[in-house]
Amino acid sequence: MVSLSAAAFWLLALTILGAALLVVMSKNIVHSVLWLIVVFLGIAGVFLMLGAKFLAAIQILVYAGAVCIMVVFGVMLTQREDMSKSNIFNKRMLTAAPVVGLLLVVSGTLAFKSVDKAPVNGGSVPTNTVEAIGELLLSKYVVPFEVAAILLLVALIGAVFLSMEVKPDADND
Amino acid sequence: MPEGGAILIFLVVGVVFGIGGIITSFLIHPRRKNAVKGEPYECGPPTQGPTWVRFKVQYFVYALLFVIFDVETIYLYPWAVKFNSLGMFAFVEMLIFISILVIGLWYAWKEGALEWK
Amino acid sequence: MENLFTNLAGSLRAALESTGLPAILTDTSMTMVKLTAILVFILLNALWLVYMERKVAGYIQFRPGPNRVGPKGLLQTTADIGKLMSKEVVIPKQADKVLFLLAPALVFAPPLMVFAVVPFGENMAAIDMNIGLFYFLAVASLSTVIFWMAGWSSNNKYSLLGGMRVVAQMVSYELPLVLSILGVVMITGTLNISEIVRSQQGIWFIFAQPLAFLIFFIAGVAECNRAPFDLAEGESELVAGPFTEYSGMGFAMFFLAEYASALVISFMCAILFLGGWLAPFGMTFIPGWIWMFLKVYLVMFLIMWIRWTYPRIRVDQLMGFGWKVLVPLSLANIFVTGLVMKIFKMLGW
Amino acid sequence: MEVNKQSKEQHPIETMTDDPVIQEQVKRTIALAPLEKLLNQSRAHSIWPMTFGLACCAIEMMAAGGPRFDLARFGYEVFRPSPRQADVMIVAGTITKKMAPYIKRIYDQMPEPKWVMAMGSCAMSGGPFVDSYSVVPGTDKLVPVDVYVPGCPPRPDALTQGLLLLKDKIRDPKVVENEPWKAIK
Amino acid sequence: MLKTQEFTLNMGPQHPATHGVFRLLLHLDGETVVKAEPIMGYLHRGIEKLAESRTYTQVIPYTDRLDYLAAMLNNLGYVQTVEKLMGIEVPERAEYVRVIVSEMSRLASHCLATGAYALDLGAFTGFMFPFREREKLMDMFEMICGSRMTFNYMRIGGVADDLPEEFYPAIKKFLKEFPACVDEYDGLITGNEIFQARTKGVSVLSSKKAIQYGMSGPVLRASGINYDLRKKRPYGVYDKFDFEVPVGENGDCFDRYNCRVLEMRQSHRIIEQALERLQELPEEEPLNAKVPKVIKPPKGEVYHEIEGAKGVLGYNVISDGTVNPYRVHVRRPSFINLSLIDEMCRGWKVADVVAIIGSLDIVLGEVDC
Amino acid sequence: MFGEGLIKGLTITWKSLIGKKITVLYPDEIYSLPDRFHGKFRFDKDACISCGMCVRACPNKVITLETEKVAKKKRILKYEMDIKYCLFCGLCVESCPKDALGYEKDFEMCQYKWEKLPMVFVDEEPLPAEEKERLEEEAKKAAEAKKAAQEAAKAKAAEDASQGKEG
Amino acid sequence: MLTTISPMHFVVLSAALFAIGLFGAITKKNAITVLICIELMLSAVNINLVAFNMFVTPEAFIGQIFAIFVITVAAAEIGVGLAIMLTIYRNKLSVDLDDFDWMKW
Ligand code: SF4
Ligand code: SF4
Ligand code: SF4
Repeated sequence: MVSLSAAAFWLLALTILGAALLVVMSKNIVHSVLWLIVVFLGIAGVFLMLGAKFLAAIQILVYAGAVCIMVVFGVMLTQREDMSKSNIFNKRMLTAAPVVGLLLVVSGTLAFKSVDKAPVNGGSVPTNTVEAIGELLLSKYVVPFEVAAILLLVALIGAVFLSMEVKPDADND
Repeated sequence: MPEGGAILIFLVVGVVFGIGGIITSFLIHPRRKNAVKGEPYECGPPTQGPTWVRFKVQYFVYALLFVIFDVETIYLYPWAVKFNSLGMFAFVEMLIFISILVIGLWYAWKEGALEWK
Repeated sequence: MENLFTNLAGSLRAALESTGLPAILTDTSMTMVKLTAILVFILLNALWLVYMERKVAGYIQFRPGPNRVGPKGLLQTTADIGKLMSKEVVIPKQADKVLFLLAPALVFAPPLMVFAVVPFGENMAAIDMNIGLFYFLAVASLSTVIFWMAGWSSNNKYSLLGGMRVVAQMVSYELPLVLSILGVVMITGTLNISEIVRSQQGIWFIFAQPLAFLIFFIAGVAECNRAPFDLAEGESELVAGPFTEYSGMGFAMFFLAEYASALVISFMCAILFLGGWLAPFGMTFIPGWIWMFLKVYLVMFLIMWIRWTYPRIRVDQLMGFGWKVLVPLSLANIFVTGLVMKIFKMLGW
Repeated sequence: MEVNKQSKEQHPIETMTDDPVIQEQVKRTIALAPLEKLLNQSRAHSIWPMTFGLACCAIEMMAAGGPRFDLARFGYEVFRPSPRQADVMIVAGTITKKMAPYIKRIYDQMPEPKWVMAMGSCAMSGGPFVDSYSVVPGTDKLVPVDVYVPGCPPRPDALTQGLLLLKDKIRDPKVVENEPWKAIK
Repeated sequence: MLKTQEFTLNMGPQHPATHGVFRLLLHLDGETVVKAEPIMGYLHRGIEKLAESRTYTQVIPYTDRLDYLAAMLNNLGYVQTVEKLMGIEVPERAEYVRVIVSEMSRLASHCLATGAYALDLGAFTGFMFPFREREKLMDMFEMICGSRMTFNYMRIGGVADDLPEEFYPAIKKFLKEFPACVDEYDGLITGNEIFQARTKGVSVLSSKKAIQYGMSGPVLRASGINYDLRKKRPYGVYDKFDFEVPVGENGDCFDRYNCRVLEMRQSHRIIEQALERLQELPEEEPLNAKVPKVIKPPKGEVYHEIEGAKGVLGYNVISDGTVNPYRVHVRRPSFINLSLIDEMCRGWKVADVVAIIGSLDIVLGEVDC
Repeated sequence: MFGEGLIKGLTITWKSLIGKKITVLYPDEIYSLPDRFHGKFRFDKDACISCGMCVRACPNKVITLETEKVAKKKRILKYEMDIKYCLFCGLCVESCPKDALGYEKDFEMCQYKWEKLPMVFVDEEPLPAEEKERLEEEAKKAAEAKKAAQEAAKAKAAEDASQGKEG
Repeated sequence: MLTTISPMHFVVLSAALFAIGLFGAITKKNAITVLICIELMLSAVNINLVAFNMFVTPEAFIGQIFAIFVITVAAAEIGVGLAIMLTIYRNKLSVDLDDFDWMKW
């Protein structure tokens, strides 16, 4: 059982990181978006491993099913030249690589140094997550809950406003 | 067997089934090349102008609305599951939550974002 | 009879366990067996449904429909699939070739995955997941991207238009689909599909939630791109929509997937609103899974009947209908359901 | 690129002919002969025509799919608007010089295996309009035709007969030497 | 609004909704039509030119192939023109036979138009219902003249043959059943809310525009102009029948479609009356006027028009006194009705273009001639 | 009310779903063709007087009629209708004075091969020259014999001469 | 380390994902890719949250609830972000970040 979950983890990690790299590396932004879906599916798998079934479903529903579609439409709206060169690197490549590498090394070492410090009481998450989440949302976390609604409202209004506002004469195409 | 494993098997078999089908057909299908076979079909004449063009902003607005409401449902479901045991207060809270989003819908409606142009 | 399949599965499991395999292998092989059964079930049904569709269409149009290949034409669709398999797959020159081939290969996966949680009868789900309903919604939403891939990668204007349409449509109708089920969830208080069926013992939800059923049905029909919502492939406008460039097996996969997803929707209608495997009028002498099957086919027939009666709706009307009618209606449905439930509770029922 | 691929391995047929089409066909047929028989059966029973109405004959083609004649009985009613999914191009109507390149093009875009039927006098030979300045005298000037359906327009039943002849031809290409099959004796 | 790149889309020549080999080059903004360029001539067969090398009788089968959906009306227009040129009086019996067959032809054409319109809008079954009645008409035509579509039935001075015995019971049965069938179309197609939503208010053609561009037939009448040659300038024996001319109000796609359905009911009435009169006439009365064996009209030119299924169908025949016509020109209503297609499509969606072309009911044999 | 039309449509299709089918199952059942059906042509070689009316009536020069005149009698060498050019208009049948040309109730004319499309009713070799001559002579002889029989009393010498020639 | 899974494995996974996202966000020219990369980074955060939820406080669900909020924010962020991109694109006809220099006049 233990080795099985390890295998699953490595598989998922490989998928996620490989797909994430491809997101960054793809020359075609459409491919990037499609790889992004793979990343999200992998993350959903990780959530499933971690006993967060509901969250895994959300991850698929919201990210893979909705956000990616929106991004795809965004891409379709802003692309005019050749799609195959739509997603290239800029000049900061050389500076960014070492910085990011450093970050990775530091955080990795920190993480492994603290392995024994972390309180691992070998989680078994209760199965009825949804109900518990529901209960918590409407009692303890009611304020963030309503704030989330307002956030969504503001985002909606803002985005709709931004994308609808321009009048035909503002076109300089 | 954890559920994740079973789902993974379903996913893998689903994908393999599809890829397998395509590969089988590639093995047995006849082929014959000609100059125009690979060109897009557009009722006969050769296609004019670019295909991958920019599209209407409408598509984006629909997707955006969808995302927002989809996120809303992830709050609604836990609430609905617990609905029977939660009190009136939760109901009212949810009413507020929904009505905030209904305002959004109403705004989009009013702005003409729901109009397909 | 009632427990035919559960008993079969049980004895198979017992046999496997007696060989002394590790538990994990037993589980895996059981899943594989179930999966194979489901796959065969879907394929056979898709074949049969295509045949049935053509028969229904024929009968509605005063003609007999396929009746020559095999007994009563039953092998017609088999012949079609055989032909499609052996037909050349043309890959357009300027297409995004990988995506072009990937789309039909993947399109069958989401409906198959949904079937993992569908109970075919009492205790007859491959995975009895406690958030099964949500899983269904999540997985079903994946098809959208695949259709978009098909439309975009073909590098054909008709495909592109069709692909964009199909995505906009599926996106717009997923929302009412998701929201309409909420009423059911509120009543039952569970996301487990089998539980939902069991709680319909008293009253089927089509009677308790008629509006939700209507919304779910309409949105479901739109989700699987069936007429009158088959704008994507509307022949008279867009040739064959996102599938214009697909030939042979690629087209066959889309064909299969269309029927598989129609089957999913029918199953969901039967499960959520028509009492699943529960027998009406106490006719329990017929096993539950047969009832299930009958109900699914009833819904399927309804879908076909509608398809062969109505004209196609226009894209702006489609969007307007989804956003301005179905979404508000389903929100209202949630509200009313909640209110009524609270009132009932207050009255102490 | 194609040429390179072929030169890698020598097949007996390559010593006999240079025609890449024939080479390809022969190689494939030899490799798949038994399977091909089975596939031909299914091909023969599932001929999906392309909606290719050009003139008056097209209406009779529609009628053939209609309730009275019902091509669906044979499974041939699936008129596909896209050449990619069609098996047979029923050229139903007059081919004008303006339309001819598109017919060729659409035929070329159809995937293998594919067949062509010429329905009506016009498609066979230019028919009533042979002596017109703008009409192509016959489909076979453009693409190879498998079955000719005479008539102006042919009755829908005649089209059905044509499709049945095509079915026989797909099942066994040798039948073309015989007298065509007939229902009215 | 974010302007999209211009997007040109070929609709046709091989497109299921263009009713033949008609090509429409659509310039789209998203899905909205900015400009629609009609490109015709994919079915130009040179019938007018061919007619010059045929004798007057031999032209008749060629007129069948103009508007092949209502071939009798084409026959009628042509033979009446030649008769006018030669000054031939057609016997009354032949006139009634002509009326019967040409109204049947109109019915057949409108049946197909109704069905094909339903098909354009995606209702496959709506296509099959009128087709069923059309098949009955085809059967009767086959009895009369042996062909289902290209009849070659009328002759200069009369008709080719008398109506056969078995025709009378068949047409009576048909006339009895037909109104119920039209009710069925009304229920299945016209009354359908989706159908109405797709056609009402779409591509309104004002009566002024319609007249300016020379539209005719149901397209013109849908815009509210009561102009039907059968009433306004009766030819043949049309002045002896009692029927109405259905007129639309808005000139939108729905009206254009509905005019045809209503016209079917009127044609039904005309056939009923004509059949009655025909049976009252003595059997012995001749079917053909006396015409010379070799038809050689005197030098001259004549223009004559009738109300075809698609609109005003006019023939202009010039004779130089030989056995072959010097020039035959046809005023093809489909072609002229198509002249406003660009303006009618502008601002509508791709899906509406299908509805608009369908509502014009063009037939390519006539457009391209 | 909205939806009324939708429901009406469903009832109509329901009725047709369970209603009678009107299909003629073609290869098994043959559609009863009317008498005047324009289908395959029928040609009666013996009735034809090779007058050429049909050839002239045809708008598209479908009919090839070749005759040879043997001893004043027309002999049909070739009567071919290339139906791939035919309009099936019936003008030829109409113009035939002897009803030698007509229609059969048969529409099944499909062919695999282009060469087999034309309908050849008569295809005979023209008689070889000697044969022709012989026939002509015979005819002449017969004619002359007839003449002679009529004029037997008048001219005996002519009869002798012809016998001598033959010998 | 390869056969048993500890919370740190998830943390490192998340760190790696975050790093990739960051790298992309810095180096990509296309503004939409930058948004995508931010999305990647937020997902990395989510992995951490859920992992700690399981390994630290399995009964309390704080991590999961937090993840839900993060998803909410992320969805809103990318929605608005894309809308802004569209607006910029309308004015500049480009989504190339190198062209966006009106902040430094
Ligand atoms: S063969 Fe006759 S009916 Fe057919 S298209 Fe030609 S002219 Fe028209
Ligand atoms: S018209 Fe009749 S008789 Fe004269 S040649 Fe023709 S077939 Fe013979
Ligand atoms: S039917 Fe018409 S076209 Fe055919 S041979 Fe006779 S006259 Fe000529």
